[in-house]
Amino acid sequence: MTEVLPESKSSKGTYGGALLEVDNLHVEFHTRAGVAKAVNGVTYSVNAGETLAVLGESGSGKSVTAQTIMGILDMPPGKIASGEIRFRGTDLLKLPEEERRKVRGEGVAMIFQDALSALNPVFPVGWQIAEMFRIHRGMSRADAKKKAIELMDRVRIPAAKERVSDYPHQFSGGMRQRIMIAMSIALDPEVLIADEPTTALDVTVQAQIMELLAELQRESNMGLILITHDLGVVADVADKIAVMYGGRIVENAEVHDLYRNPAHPYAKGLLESIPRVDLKGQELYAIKGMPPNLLDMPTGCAFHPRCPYRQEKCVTDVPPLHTISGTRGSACHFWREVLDGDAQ
Amino acid sequence: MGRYAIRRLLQLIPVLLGTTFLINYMVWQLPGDPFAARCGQRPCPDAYINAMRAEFGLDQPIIVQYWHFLKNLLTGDLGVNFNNVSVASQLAESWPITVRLGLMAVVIEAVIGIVAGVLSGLKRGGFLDNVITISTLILLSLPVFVTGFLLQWLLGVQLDLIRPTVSEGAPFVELIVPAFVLASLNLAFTARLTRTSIIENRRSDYVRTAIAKGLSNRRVVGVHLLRNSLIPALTFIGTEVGSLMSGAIITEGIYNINGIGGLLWRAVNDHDFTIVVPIASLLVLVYLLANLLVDLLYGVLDPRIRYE
Amino acid sequence: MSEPTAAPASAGKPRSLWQDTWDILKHRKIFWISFALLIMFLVMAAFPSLFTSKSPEYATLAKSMEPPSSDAWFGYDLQGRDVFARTIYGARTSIIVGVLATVGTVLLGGVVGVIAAYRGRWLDSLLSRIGEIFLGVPYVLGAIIILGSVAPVQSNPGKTMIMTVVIVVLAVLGWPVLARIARSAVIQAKHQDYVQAARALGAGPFRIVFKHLLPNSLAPILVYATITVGSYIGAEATLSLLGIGLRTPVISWGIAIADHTRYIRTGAHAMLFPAAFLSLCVLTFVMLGEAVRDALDPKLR
Amino acid sequence: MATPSEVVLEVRDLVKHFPLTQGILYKRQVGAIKAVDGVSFDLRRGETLGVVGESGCGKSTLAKLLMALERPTSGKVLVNGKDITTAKGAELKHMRRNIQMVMQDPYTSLNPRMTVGDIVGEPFEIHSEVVPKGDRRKRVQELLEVVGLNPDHINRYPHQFSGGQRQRIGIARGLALQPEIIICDEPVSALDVSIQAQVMNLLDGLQKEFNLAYIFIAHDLSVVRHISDRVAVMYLGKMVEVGTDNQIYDRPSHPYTQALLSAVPVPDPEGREQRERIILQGDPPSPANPPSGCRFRTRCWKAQDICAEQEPLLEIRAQSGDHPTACHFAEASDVVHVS
Amino acid sequence: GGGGSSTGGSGGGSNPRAADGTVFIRGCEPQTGFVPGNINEVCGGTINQFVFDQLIKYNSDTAAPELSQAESIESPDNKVWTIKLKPGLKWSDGSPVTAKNYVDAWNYTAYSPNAQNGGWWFGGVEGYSDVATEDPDGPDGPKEAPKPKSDKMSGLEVIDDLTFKVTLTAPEAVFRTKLGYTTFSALPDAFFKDPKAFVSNPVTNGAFKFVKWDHNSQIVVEANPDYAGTEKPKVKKIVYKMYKDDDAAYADLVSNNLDFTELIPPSALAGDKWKSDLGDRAIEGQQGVIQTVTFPLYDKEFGGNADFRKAISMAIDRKTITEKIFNKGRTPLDGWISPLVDGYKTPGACGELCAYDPAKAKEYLAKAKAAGYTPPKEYPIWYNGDSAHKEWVDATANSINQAFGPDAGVTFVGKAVPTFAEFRDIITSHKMKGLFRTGWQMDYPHIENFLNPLFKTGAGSNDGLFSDKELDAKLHEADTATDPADSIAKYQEAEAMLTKEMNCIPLWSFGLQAGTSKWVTGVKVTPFGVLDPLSIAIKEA
Ligand SMILES: Nc1ncnc2c1ncn2[C@@H]1O[C@H](COP(=O)(O)OP(=O)(O)OP(=O)(O)O)[C@@H](O)[C@H]1O
Ligand SMILES: Nc1ncnc2c1ncn2[C@@H]1O[C@H](COP(=O)(O)OP(=O)(O)OP(=O)(O)O)[C@@H](O)[C@H]1O
Ligand SMILES: [Mg+2]
Ligand SMILES: [Mg+2]
Repeated sequence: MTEVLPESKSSKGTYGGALLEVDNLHVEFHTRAGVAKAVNGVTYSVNAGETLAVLGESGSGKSVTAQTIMGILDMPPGKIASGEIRFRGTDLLKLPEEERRKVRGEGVAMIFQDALSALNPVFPVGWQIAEMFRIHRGMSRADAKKKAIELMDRVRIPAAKERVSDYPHQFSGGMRQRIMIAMSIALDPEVLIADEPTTALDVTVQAQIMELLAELQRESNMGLILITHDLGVVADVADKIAVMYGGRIVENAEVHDLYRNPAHPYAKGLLESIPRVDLKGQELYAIKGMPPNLLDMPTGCAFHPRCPYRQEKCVTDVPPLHTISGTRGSACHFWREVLDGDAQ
Repeated sequence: MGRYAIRRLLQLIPVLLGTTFLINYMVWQLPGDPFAARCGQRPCPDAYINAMRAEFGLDQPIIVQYWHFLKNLLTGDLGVNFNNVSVASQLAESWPITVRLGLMAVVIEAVIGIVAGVLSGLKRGGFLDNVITISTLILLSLPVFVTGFLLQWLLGVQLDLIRPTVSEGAPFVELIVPAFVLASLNLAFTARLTRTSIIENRRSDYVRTAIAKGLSNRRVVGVHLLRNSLIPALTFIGTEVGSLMSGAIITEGIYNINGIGGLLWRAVNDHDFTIVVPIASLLVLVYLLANLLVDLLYGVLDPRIRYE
Repeated sequence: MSEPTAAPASAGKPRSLWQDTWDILKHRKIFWISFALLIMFLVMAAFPSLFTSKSPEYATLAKSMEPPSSDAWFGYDLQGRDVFARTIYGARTSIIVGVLATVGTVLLGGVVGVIAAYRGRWLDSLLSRIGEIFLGVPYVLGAIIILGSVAPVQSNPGKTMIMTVVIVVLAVLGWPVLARIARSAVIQAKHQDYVQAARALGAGPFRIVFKHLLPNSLAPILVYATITVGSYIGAEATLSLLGIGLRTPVISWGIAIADHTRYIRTGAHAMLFPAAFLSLCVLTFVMLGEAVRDALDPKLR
Repeated sequence: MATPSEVVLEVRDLVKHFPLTQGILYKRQVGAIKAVDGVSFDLRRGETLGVVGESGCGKSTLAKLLMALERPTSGKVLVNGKDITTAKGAELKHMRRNIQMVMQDPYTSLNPRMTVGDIVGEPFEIHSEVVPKGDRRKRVQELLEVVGLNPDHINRYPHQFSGGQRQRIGIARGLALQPEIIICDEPVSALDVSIQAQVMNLLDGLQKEFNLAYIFIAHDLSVVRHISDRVAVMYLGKMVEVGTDNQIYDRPSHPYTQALLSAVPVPDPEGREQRERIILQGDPPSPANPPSGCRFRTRCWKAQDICAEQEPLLEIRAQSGDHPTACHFAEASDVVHVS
Repeated sequence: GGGGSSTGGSGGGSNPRAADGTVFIRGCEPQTGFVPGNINEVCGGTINQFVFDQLIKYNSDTAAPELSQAESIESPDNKVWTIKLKPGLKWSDGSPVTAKNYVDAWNYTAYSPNAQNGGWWFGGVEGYSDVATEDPDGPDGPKEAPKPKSDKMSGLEVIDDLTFKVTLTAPEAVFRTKLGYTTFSALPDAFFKDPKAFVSNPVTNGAFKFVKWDHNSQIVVEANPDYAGTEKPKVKKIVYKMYKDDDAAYADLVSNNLDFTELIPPSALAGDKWKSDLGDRAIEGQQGVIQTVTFPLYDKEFGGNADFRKAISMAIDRKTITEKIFNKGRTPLDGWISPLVDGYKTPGACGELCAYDPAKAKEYLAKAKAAGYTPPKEYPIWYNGDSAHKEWVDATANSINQAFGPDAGVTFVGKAVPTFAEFRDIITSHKMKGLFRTGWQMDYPHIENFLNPLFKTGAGSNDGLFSDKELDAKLHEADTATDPADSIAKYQEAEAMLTKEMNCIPLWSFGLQAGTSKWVTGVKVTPFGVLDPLSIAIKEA
């Protein structure tokens, strides 16, 4: 990293603009059945110390975007059709592999949903954490191990010293996720991407993990991209929200704005699907229909087949991301109507 | 793990008894009198045949013979073969050579097979993959004696790079080519098994994690991917250790190596069962131990596999 | 709630795993290439006279080891027989031995492996140990013993008898490896939830094994089996060389190779052509196996 | 709806210990994982019992015991009065027509090499007397329609469906034999909210239509609340609190229930800073070696000496009010309102 | 010579053998060790010849018997033989070679409880029946052989230290010639002290003495400094290196790791490759070995009748087979005798019956059928699969099939019995169903050795159970004839009588193909096909 971004080290944490920006990213998968357009122009950014929550239906391209940022997309079948991913202003996609590698772990790190399969089952967890220090910092085995123990302490693994040499399967789900976190924050990355870090965990553990992440973020002022579909968690921790549908960002908003009054029918539908105590015994609201087929995207707005606000225009024209105010935006032709809450 | 090893070792006993008895039994079923043929075109004198039969207890029922065999085995006495040469000393001479050859073959098979498998798995469908597939399959389909003979002439006689045969004591360097020949059959299996598991594991989450950690490609493949992909190849190699030891008959012949394979082959041809049975038992034992070792290695390679 | 999400599939007649596999295979080049080769070999095995009008037995010793010419495309062998004709006629035995021995191995090993994995506990241990006994007996010794006691030469066994015994020997000595592979594949499949689900429905062991376990453990078995065909054809040659395998009057690639390896310096053609056919045949089976395995993988659908 | 008092499932003192063995020749038992340790409850026709609890507390094991997929160490499971745990062969097969299960994981519980038609039709093949051969296909298509899947997709493979759709396939399979009881083992935890809502609506609708009884296992408390008539809270193989949804959610009296409820994130960013939350320390103890007395005491802020000495029974206590709870210091308190 | 230290390799002019005077020759593992009377196979026989001298030896060029340890061997009537030893002969332990050593050795070998497999060689000596008893019901029967009356043959008598007398039961013209055979060696007193130890560590009296035996690997002998023979060893040490595979030995020979082999494998013989590989290092010659095939006369179905057997003989194209399969390494036979021995004559006794003539063959076949013999559909020619017979057997079968034509109603097929042991077992138990490979390696160079053991009624190697009273009578006449020339003539007459039944078909006699490394010179091969150890010398560098 030092060669490419000589100023970055010294100015760590004080970078002026957005730390990480995804700009009009297009990713497609070339499969036997055809070209699946998984990401169709995603744009979002995160600043130091900020939490961006990425919401969206299963299959809407959240993980693919994150993988593209990390450079761990399977290529082939994946292909980055266009777009930029700027980290501290430098386009990562144009960097040579060797430089890119240095950004991983130090600049941007990632936590995966399923910690059991994301941790290598055949190496001790301590070894896996220490590897970060040994490879990136050239530390000796012993020093790296010491650092690993420190980190495990920091993510509050009880008896870290005794457990460094244990293997992933010997830990509970929550502890594994904490180890995953320890590994990803080892080099104090400036941006941390957490892809559904708590989906596999139960609420009590989830609370522990989210608490931990918030604390780490406070300590090191890192930017956090949190991918999840737990609206409760989002409400708890996010600063900004990006809602994705069919490979696009359909709504950008501050957390309070979104929950108070969503500006896109999909986001609205999502919020309404949450079971609520006052509605017990009644049917839950559910967005009709099914997620779009990536091989054969609906024309116009991808959401139009399921949308209560649909009109002719939606079938033909792709709605741009209308700026509503400041950072707020909605990719709906009828965002005003949505905000006002009257479907037609 | 220790407990597991002990239990498996104890299980070895019935298997070993079963196998040796089976071998004992079957070997005596073979047609042909071992002493009738010892006088060339001429029939041997009855006196000679009688004396030999009595000496080796061939006139007793199989169970009794097996009992004697066991008793002698337990007292560490393997007796002499039909040529009156101590079986133990023959084993002592050939065994180390066979072990050396077999282990080298295992190493060659493992190293080349795994490297080839990794390369072709990583470049699935590519040119390298096809080259590796086709060349390992050709090696597989060519019988050992063809490969052995060709290499001997090419490298040994024509190019004069190696000694055509292995000299007394079978030094390490001279065994390289024979070990390769011995390993060549199994290379295809090892390579293909490795290839399949590499292809499977390459997309796994922990490999992604390793890339996301900012590790170099070489480290991702060489450390994280490889270790997880070794088990199928290892299992196969484990089951083949036995046949590498005993199946060296032809290779040993071609390169004139004084090993167990040749000893066994000659003994079988001479119907010299005094030596067939101990060798076969030894091979079974080695095979079983190798299997046990592989099973235990699983536990080392993959800590999720635990034996209590 | 009924928009199709993926490529439309007709709701016509019921489909099965095998039909779908076939549909996928239909679109794969590699499958058709290997399939065409396989058909060629099979036709060669069934109707060798379509390929050559010469007799594989007729020997003109005077032409011994003559190199390929327009008269004899592959030249003559040591006995002065037409190598081309012998290679063509050899396909039958070699393929029958390779394929049947593999089938035997797969059946025997598959059944034992599945039972061991499915029943587990002591039966698993017992079957695994029995397998070890068979693997532990040195191959050649086992071959000699079985060949010697099942088809002793004094009984002057005929062609079919010899072939049968060789097939049996290969299968009997080879099944434990397959049993191991099948066992571990089945054990893996056994712990999947869908097996539990089937049990919850009241499915019996038969159904669980055939509908759920086997289709999902087929891939490694297939990979191993297709390579095994090749190694068995080669092993047959080795047994022939040692004088305990197939022998005249049987014609096979293995015999041709075994008979002429030693003459490679004066007349490589007598060995190389059968060897080339053998390699091509092995390649065919492996490619076919690979294609079928890919097609069986539901993820690729 | 039939008479709500008709009990279709009775569970009595159900215990499942997975033995931990050791030994070289003869394995002797050196301990046990106490996955389920004395659970009793009744389930009435048309009723939904929600079961919540931390991961690993024995929920799935309980479900498997009810399905006779595991043999209990002791205890009884009476389905319509007959004990399923001792049933065998044809009898068991017959009993299974009345009790079915929807598996936890929609990705692994469907055979990847069977078409949807085969998967949903499998119950008919096993219980061939239910539907004559010729009608089966039609029946399968009807089932797919019932669960909201396109009947034309009958020839597709599981991986061609989204998680929600897969879960519906599992439900369709469970419904095929028209059982009286369906055990849902976390049927929605792998799904996102919009799909989760679809599945829950479906389950609700089916219950109304066929008067089914559900056991609904989940760890998402808001989901459980939405669907359940009664809720049981489990901790380390034991039930620690049972009550109607309102009793549990509005007046939880067991500290564990309280912690669980407080940990549920509320999908409302307003006032998140002020929210009070009980974050439990540490991990649950190993079920192989549970703490003496009250199993929750190691993580409980109310724990006193008596908790280690005496095991609290699941009973109605003075302070807890109207529903049974297993805590010496039970005290109803409104922790947080789960929406 | 220069003291090159590298073994093998073909580079450099310095001769690595010169340094320590050691040569390496091809060998194989002996079955029974070094006791001469117990040796009956090539591997042991060859090395034994290096370390033991007999009374006579055979000239390595002409095969003529010459005196070796004997100073004279005389008999007035071919019945009582007086044998005088040369003085000053020594055992390797320093003791002198005496007449007693011979008599003791012969008695020991003949005494049946000692179970020496060469014992029968003394069957003609007076008193043999007293020392050797037979098992009344054969080795498989439950009864055991009775203990012999005596352990000394009355026909052997020590006259003085260097003289002993042998009395035979009947005159035997070839007795003198036989004495070069290994079994007639002497044994030192040391042997009788510990016969077991002697097996692998013998006290010897030949040009070389025993050094060590690494089983399955090598036997080392070194020149005997006290050797009394006229010709002395020219090398210091001979390593008898055991090979499992002829090709391996040959590869070593070509690359000069091995100094001598008498077995050039078919792969090298083909296309005369060996000659181009070896150049002037190739050695060609003849050896006293013939190849035949024999009919099981005890089997009605496969024994056939004389015409059938003759038809087969005439259907074998010996010339083409020896050219194509053996690359002229064998010479077609027209009689039953090796060309190397006393009594061989051309043209041979077999005459036109051994000449390839498909037309005549068919004629004879028709005659055979007319006489009521229907050959089986498939007629095997058996051989042992563990050595290189397949090629010629197949070629022979093909030749017969083609000569007989497609509608002969019988097809000949080569069939292998896996091992020699099994093969012999089937032969000796008389269960052969078809022609079978037989061959004869002479024990001593005399026509008698090719007839008596093979064709006399009940003779040891009469594997087809052939029996012809007239022939027996003629052979007896020849055996007892006192005049050697007369005896030979009678044997020849007997040989001619074999054409009548054609129970055994002569095929070809063995040539000799051997080769040396570039380090040695002067190498001669005996008529028995083995190295003459005294001839081999290391080249001056
Ligand atoms: N290797 C691949 N080949 C083909 N299509 C792929 C591949 N990987 C992902 N996709 C497709 O890309 C789309 C986006 O997937 P992605 O994993 O980003 O979804 P997601 O928003 O993270 O969903 P979830 O919430 O379920 O994790 C999906 O429809 C998926 O099918
Ligand atoms: N077959 C088994 N052998 C041994 N222990 C088992 C077995 N099955 C389950 N267990 C143990 O029993 C305990 C309860 O497991 P169970 O699967 O019932 O938990 P759960 O409540 O369903 O958890 P989750 O929410 O993660 O699904 C766990 O500690 C588990 O490790
Ligand atoms: Mg995702
Ligand atoms: Mg569970």
